[in-house]
Amino acid sequence: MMKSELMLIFFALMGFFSIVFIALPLLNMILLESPSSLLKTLQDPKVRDAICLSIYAAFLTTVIAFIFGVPLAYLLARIDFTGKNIVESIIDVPIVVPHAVAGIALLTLFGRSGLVGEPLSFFGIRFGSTLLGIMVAMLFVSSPFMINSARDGFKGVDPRLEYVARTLGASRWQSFLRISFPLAFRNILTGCVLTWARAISEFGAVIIIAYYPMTAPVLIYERYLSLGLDSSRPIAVLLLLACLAMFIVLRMITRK
Amino acid sequence: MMKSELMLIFFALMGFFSIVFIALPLLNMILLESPSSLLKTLQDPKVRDAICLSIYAAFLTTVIAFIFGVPLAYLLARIDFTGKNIVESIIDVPIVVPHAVAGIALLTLFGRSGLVGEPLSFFGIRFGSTLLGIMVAMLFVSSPFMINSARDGFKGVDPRLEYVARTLGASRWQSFLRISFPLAFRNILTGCVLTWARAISEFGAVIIIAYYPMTAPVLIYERYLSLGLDSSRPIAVLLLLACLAMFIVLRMITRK
Amino acid sequence: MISIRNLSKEWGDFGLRDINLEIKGNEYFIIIGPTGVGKTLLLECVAGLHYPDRGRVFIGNRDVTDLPPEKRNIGFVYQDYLLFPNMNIRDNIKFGLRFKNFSKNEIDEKIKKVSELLQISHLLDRNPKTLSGGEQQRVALARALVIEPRALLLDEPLSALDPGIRRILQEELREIHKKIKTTTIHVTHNFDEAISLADRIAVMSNGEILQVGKPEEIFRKPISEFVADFTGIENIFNGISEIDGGIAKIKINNVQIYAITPKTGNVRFSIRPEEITLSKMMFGSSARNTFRGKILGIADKGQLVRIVVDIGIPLAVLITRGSYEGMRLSPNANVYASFKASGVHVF
Amino acid sequence: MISIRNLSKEWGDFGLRDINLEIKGNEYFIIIGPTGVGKTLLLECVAGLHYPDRGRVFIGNRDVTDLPPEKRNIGFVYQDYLLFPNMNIRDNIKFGLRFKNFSKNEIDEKIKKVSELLQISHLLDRNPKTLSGGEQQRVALARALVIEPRALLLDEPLSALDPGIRRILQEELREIHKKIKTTTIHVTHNFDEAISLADRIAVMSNGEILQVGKPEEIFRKPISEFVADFTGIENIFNGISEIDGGIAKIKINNVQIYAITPKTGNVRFSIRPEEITLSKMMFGSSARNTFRGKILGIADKGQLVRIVVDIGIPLAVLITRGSYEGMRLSPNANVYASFKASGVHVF
Repeated sequence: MMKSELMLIFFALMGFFSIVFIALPLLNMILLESPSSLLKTLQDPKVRDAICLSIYAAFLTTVIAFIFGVPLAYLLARIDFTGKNIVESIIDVPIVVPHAVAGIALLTLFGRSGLVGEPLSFFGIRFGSTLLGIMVAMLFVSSPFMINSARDGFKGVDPRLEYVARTLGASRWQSFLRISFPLAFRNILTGCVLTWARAISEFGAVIIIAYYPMTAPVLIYERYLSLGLDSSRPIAVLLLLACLAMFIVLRMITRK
Repeated sequence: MMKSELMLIFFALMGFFSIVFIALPLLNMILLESPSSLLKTLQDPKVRDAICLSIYAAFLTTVIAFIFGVPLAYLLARIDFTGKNIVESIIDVPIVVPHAVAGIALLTLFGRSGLVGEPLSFFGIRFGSTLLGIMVAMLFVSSPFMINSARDGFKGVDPRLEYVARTLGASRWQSFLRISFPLAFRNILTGCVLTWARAISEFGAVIIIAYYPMTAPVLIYERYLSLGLDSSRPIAVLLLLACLAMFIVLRMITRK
Repeated sequence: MISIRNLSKEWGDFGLRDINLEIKGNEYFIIIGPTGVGKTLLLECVAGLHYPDRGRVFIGNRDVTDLPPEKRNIGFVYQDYLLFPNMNIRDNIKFGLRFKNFSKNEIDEKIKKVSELLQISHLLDRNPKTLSGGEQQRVALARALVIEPRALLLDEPLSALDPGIRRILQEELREIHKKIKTTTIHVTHNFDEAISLADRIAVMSNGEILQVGKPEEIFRKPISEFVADFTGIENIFNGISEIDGGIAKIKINNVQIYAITPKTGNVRFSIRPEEITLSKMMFGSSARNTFRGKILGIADKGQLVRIVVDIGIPLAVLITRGSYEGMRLSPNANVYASFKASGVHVF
Repeated sequence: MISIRNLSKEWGDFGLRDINLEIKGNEYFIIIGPTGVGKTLLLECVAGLHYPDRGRVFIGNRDVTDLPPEKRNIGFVYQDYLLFPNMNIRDNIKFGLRFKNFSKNEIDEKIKKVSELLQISHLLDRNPKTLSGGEQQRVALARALVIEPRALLLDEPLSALDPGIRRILQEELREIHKKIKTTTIHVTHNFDEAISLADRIAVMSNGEILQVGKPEEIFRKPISEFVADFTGIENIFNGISEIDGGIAKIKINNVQIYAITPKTGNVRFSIRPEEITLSKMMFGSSARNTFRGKILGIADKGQLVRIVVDIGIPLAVLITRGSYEGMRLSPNANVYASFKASGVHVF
């Protein structure tokens, strides 16, 4: 190539540092653990339970985010209404709320003496230290990903495709199910994966609202405090591998 | 409007739940605290120090992310190279890495016996329980926001504008500074705000790498553990208000 | 029969103001106007995709204003085809039949019939994005026609096509309408389409209907300057064509005009004023059409002079000022007007 | 002087293959070809924005192949203007002057001069996005010309403009080139532009140069069928025009042709073959141009017959088969060819 490309070389160098800074800690951690130590860790029932609980809670959270988020996303993509601006801002708020703050806020509302938690406790529904509490924390921090992805998906579907479907005899509901939803499906799937990943990665809000039952991140933290870095690392690697697998799925969806 | 819009009404109802679920916990928490209790909390030097440290560390993190992230973003927007796919994937990885895992990974690499931490400790550079450690944790989780925003910004600038600038006598560096950077500035600014917000909100990775010096999220957690929910809430409200202020700035940038 | 009464609708930057139209049963009705004057919005109101601010829409004497689109049984075809990308061609066509109580056999029969009508039988298993523009538009038409709609709404159906395929599909639209007679509203900004296809034309501008009438009326008696400027066509006539010895002879009011066209029967044609030559004497030349006529009017257009000659039909002619002065033409004088057979544009 | 030698470059789907061009100093050189054949890529290689896979580029006898674009001093104007949106018009024009050692006074002087040349003095404090397309393209030209480039590269500079302003700017390009004489390569897919502006034309297709020559040569003696089909123009001539009594008389090879144009001096013009009438006898008509000539050739085109008549210049004429047979024309026969002054298209 031509001369005088010093700037590009300099930029490439700076970029290289960024990539190394992100990749090296993860690679380093993974490579420090032998497969056998990982297998041994997996045999610890507390570890297995925590990882399964994390995966399961994140999955349920994703289902709920899907049920409530997709309809909202469709409305935001299709209908203009006053205050839409404010609604869209509110949806993005959880992204900038510090995780510990989210935990305190959720515990205040859903805790035993909270505005929502107190009446529900009469029905035996408790949030503190329950799976439900974990899911509330996960849902709060992850729902923006579902709503925003699905909204982008619906925005990419020409509303006139629904118009045509309706002139052909499809009701609103039928044209949603047969046209808009299938055509936005890839974006919605992306939203699901992102929601799941954000849910499983949450630590601050979850540890405040529910130290028990113990999710994998909380277990990692507890082992780190009680037994040190080397004891917590295998669990971290296992959780990381699960997340990276999901991430590769995500990449495959978005690349296609 | 026309009849048979039951679907839209149902969707609006589902969407309403989502909005309430996000807004109510935060509003409820803010309204529980009187301005006087917030002022009193602000007079606690530990609280002031923690909030200032969080803001300061997040700011420094943003500066570093800017310096290293913008050049990489420019390359990703302008140059096609083999493996670009992989580089872009690596950049997104921190979004899906659980925060506690990130903390363990960073401590493993930058800790006193880590691959990077050990040699640097001979020069007196320590990461465990230092501002530097906090910044490393913040940088790891927040840098994707800077790089992706800036890349989108540069992608929105027609490369032929730079071509024209260069035929007019501008070097690569000059056409970057006078054309591409100013035109991508709004996206870069958005990236800065998002990076700052993500940095200040981080709890899991920070608490593992540096319990002390105490950032605001860690202080909120400590107060919650030692003194209970009501003692930690005013700090949470103060931190939330700082983040919401920044969020409004962000909205103003992106709306304009 | 479609009847639009006092319809008004605001939509973003533009709107419809007090639209009144009566479209007869089996009529091919064209709405012509510049882009962005609300033509699409009007069709969408008729289809029930937008609710009008004021006014009512009737289809076959029934007030459908409050009916949702799926209850109106109207076929709608957009300029950009809008095939459902998540279905193959067969499923696209089948889509509208799913919502009606047809047996599998009936459905297959209907798909077969409409595919043959539109010559797309060989495409049924293909994916929409593998089709050319012309093929996609045929499928879109088939999809709309298969439900046997009470009316067909075409929103610039030919605009996105290449000129060659556009002309072919234009012919086919005419043939299909002859066969199935569905009441059709076709929106366009293209004169050729309007002259070629329309039973009647409405001219629309800025959300208002300016004039409604048969094509000849619109083009020859525009009631406002906008209509005249917008259409900009002179010397447009209807006649009966027959082919004789490889060349067409078109008869109109005892005038017989030679033209180059394969069309016979009722045809519409135009002659550009600047392609007509005037002379004081008859002579033999390669201009096949030569007529004696009387000058009806002379209008000064600067370097050019516009002369209307009555040769049995009124013919507008443009000649240069020099010619005009050299020939000493005056009103009521007799002249010969001649033009080549290739200069007769048959629609 | 620009010299492109054996230049090849792959770029995505298409590429340039072994391009050789010699553009003379002060020449207005047009490269014409369909869209997507690599014309832009070629210009960008000349400007140094891409490095060729093979081959060299010389500007004024100096090999600039290894020079970055900022060292080449070449003005580049794209079809879509590409004004810097973060600067007002003055700063856009000033941009290139910042990198040279001019005093503030010199800079102001240069901006003033070029703004007057392009009639944009009143726009200097405006924001690019408030300008019309034509105004933006003038500014883009001013920005390129103010650095007094050794060569000017124009990439479809008129394509994005409305027809009216396009014709005006085309005239101005010609005037500007007359004044400042900068060696210019202008890329286009538009014949009018090429005929109107070019000293020489190169025809390009699929990344290759097919033919280089003066406009008359290209249009009258296309060396390949592609060139002939692509240009598709017959009866194109150069002559000298003078205005006499409100009408132009164009002299060419002792033939004098009447035309309607305000242009004088050297002009290029064409006459459409189907607008020429043949007759066996001379007669007075509104066709101002009538010439006696000898039939050089007759070619059968189906319903039409193409006849070339030598009236001092070779004139291609299209007439109907019926006329042809009725007149019993044969090679070497004498005929009169006539066409209206308004049928002469002066570029």
